[in-house]
Amino acid sequence: MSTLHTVNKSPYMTQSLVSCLNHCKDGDAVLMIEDGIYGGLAGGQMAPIVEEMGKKVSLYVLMPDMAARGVDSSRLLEGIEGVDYTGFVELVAKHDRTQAWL
Amino acid sequence: MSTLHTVNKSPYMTQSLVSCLNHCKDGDAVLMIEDGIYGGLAGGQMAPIVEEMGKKVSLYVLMPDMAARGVDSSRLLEGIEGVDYTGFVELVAKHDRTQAWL
Amino acid sequence: MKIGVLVSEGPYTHQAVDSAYNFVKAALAAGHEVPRVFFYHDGVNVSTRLSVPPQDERNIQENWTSLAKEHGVDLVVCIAAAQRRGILDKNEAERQGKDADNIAEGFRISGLGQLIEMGIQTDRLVTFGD
Amino acid sequence: MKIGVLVSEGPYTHQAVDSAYNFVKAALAAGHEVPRVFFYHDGVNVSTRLSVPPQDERNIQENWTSLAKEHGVDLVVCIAAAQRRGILDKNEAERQGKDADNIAEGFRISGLGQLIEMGIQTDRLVTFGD
Amino acid sequence: MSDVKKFLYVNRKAPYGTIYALESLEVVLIGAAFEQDVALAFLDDGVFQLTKSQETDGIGVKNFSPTFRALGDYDVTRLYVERESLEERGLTEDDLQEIMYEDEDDDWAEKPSIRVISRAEMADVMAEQDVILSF
Amino acid sequence: MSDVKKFLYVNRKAPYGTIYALESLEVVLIGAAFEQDVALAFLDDGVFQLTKSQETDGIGVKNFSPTFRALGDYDVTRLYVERESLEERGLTEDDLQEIMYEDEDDDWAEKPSIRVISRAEMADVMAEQDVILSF
Repeated sequence: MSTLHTVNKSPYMTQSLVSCLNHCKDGDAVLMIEDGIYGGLAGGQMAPIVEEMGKKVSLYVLMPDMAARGVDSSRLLEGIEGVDYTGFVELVAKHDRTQAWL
Repeated sequence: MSTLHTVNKSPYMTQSLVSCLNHCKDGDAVLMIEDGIYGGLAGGQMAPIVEEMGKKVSLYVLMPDMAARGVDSSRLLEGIEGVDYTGFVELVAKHDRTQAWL
Repeated sequence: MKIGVLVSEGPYTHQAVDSAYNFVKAALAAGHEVPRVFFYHDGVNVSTRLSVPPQDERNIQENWTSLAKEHGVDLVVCIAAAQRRGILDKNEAERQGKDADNIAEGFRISGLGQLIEMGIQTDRLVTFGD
Repeated sequence: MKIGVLVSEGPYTHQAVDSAYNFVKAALAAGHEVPRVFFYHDGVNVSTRLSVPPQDERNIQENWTSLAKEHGVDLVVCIAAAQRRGILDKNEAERQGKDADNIAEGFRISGLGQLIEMGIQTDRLVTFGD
Repeated sequence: MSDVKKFLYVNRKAPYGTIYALESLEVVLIGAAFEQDVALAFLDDGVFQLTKSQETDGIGVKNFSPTFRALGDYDVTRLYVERESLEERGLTEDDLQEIMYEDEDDDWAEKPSIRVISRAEMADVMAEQDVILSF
Repeated sequence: MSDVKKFLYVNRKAPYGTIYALESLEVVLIGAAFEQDVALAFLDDGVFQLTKSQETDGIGVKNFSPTFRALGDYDVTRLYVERESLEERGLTEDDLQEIMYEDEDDDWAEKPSIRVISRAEMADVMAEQDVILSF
C-alpha cells in the first residue's frame, strides 16, 4: 500500500513540498507538476533539503511542465525521474491513492 | 519618502512576509492583513524572524482580520500596532506609495 | 481502472484545469475509464459558454465540451459553488429569477453528493487545484 | 486625497475583494476620493449579476453596485481579462456572437488603459489580490 | 461492508483569507449522508480553522466556525489535529474550540472530537485512507 | 514633465502555473502607450519568467516568453532582475533569455534590457517609484 503525492507549487514560495515530504511513508512517490517542478532543480537553495527529505520516496517530475518553464532535464537533481502525462497516469494506477498537496 | 507594504499571506505557508521585510527601507511600514495577520503572532516559529527583520520598520496588523481569526491582541508580538480600516486608510495616506506583496 | 478527477481552480487563471485536461486525455488513451470530472471551488467557472479567449490561446471550455462528447465523460459542476460564482443553467436561472444563464453544452449542474459518489465508485481520485 | 484601488481576485474565493470593499468604504468615510476601482485577473468575476450567494452570506456584487450608486465610484472591469473568463456586457455579447451577457449594473467594461490612467490620476494606488 | 470507504478531508489552509476552509466543510456535511468512514485532518495553517472566539463582523464575512461543533450530529467524530503544526504557530489545544460528540457505543457519553496527534501519526492516518480530498 | 510618473511592475510569480505573469505583461504593453517612466522588477519566483528555451506545446498553453523581447520596441528598456533571487534558485544570468533594446540617445546602439541588481539595489528601485503594480 503506497501513496502518490502531487505537489504543484514552487518550494521557493510555499511550504507545500516540505510539508508533503514530511508526511511521506517509505515507498511513496512524489510527483512534482506545474510550478512544483522547480522543486527538482539542482543547485538551488532547496536542493539539499529535497535531496535529504526525499531519500525514502521516489521523486518524479512532469516533463511537459519542465519544458514549458525552460528547465532542461540536465538541471534536475540526481535520482529524479522525468515522466510525461502517460507516466503520470501510470503512477496514479500503480499507487493505492493520490494525495494532492495544494 | 516612505512606503506602506501590505502582506496578506501567512508566513507559515509562503515567503511573502520575509520577502517584503527583505525589501523594506528604514521608516517604511508593513501592514499585515487577511491571512497575513498570523505574521504578528507571538510564540510561533516565525516570531523571532519577524521581530528581528522588522526592527527598522513599523509593523501594523488589521484588527478586524485578527478578530475574524480568533487572534486576541494579547497574542501579538510586542511593538506591533493594531489598526482598523480607518487606520489602514490613514497609513495609505501617510506613506508615499503602497506596495502589495501578493 | 476507473479514475475520478476533481478540478478546483478556474480557467486561464490557474494551470490546474489544463493539467486535468491533459491528464484525462492520457488516462483515456491508456485505456482507463474516466467516468466523471467534478468541478468545485473556482473550477465551476470552466463551464461558462460566455468565455472568449484570444484567438491564439486554447479554448478551455470547448476542449472539455469536446472531450465529454467524444468520450462520454460526465462533467459535473457543483451547484453550491456555481451559485456563489454566477454559473447557472436554464432551470437554475428560472428558479432564481435571473434573466440569463451561461452554462456550456456538456456540463451539468448537480450537488456535492456527485463528488462523494465519484470517490466511492472510482478506484482513484486525482485532484487538480491550488 | 485621491485613492485608486485595484482588485485582482474573484468574489467569495478570496478575501481580497471584501478587504477592498471595506477599505473603500473607510476611505470615503474619511473624506478621501475613490474615483475608480479597477477589476483585473479573476477580479472581473465580481461583476456578474448571475451570482446567487446563500441567504446568510454577503452579496458581494450588490454591495459594489450600491457603493457605485451612492458614491459615484467608477467600477471598471478589464475587457481582456473579462473576455477570457466569460464576463460580457450587452455590446460585447453581440460583437462576439454570444447569446447572453452577465454584467451587473454599476460596472462597465473597458481597457487596461483605465488602470494606467488611474495610476496617473490618483495620489495612491492600493492593490488587493493574492 | 465492502462498499464503505475511508474518506479523509485534509485541511491545510487558514479560514477566511480564501474559501477553501468553508467549501471543505460543505463537502463534509453533504458527504456525511453517504455513510462512509469519514475523518478530517488539520495540519499546517489548517489548524487555524479550529481556533476559539472567531468574530467576523468586522470583515463582513460569515463566521462558519460554529459549524464544526455540529459535526458530531452528522456522525463526523474524528478531527485529527497535528501537534507540530500547532506548536510551530505558538498554539496549544487550549486555543482550539471544544468540539464534542456523543458516543453511541458508549451509552452516548460526551467525548471530544478533536484528537491532537503527532506528525508521524498524521502520516499514518493519511496512509490508511481510500480517498483523500485536499483543501 | 510633471505628469510623468514612475511606474514599476513587480513580478514575483513563476510563469504558466498561474496567469499573473502573462496578464502582467499585458498591462505593461498597454501601459507603454501612456509615455510614463516604466520599469519591470523580477524577484523571487518572478525570475523564472525570463528563462530561455520555454517550450509550452506539451501543456497546451501559449508560450508568451518571446513577448519580453518585444518590450524594447515599446520603449520598455529596464528589466531589473534580483541577483539573490537567481542565486537562491541555482540560476545565473546565462539562464535568462537575451533581451535587447536600441538606445535612441546613443546612436541606436543595441543594449541589454536585463539589469541584474542586488537585493539592496532592488529595494532602492522600489523606493523611488510613484506607482507600484504587483503581480
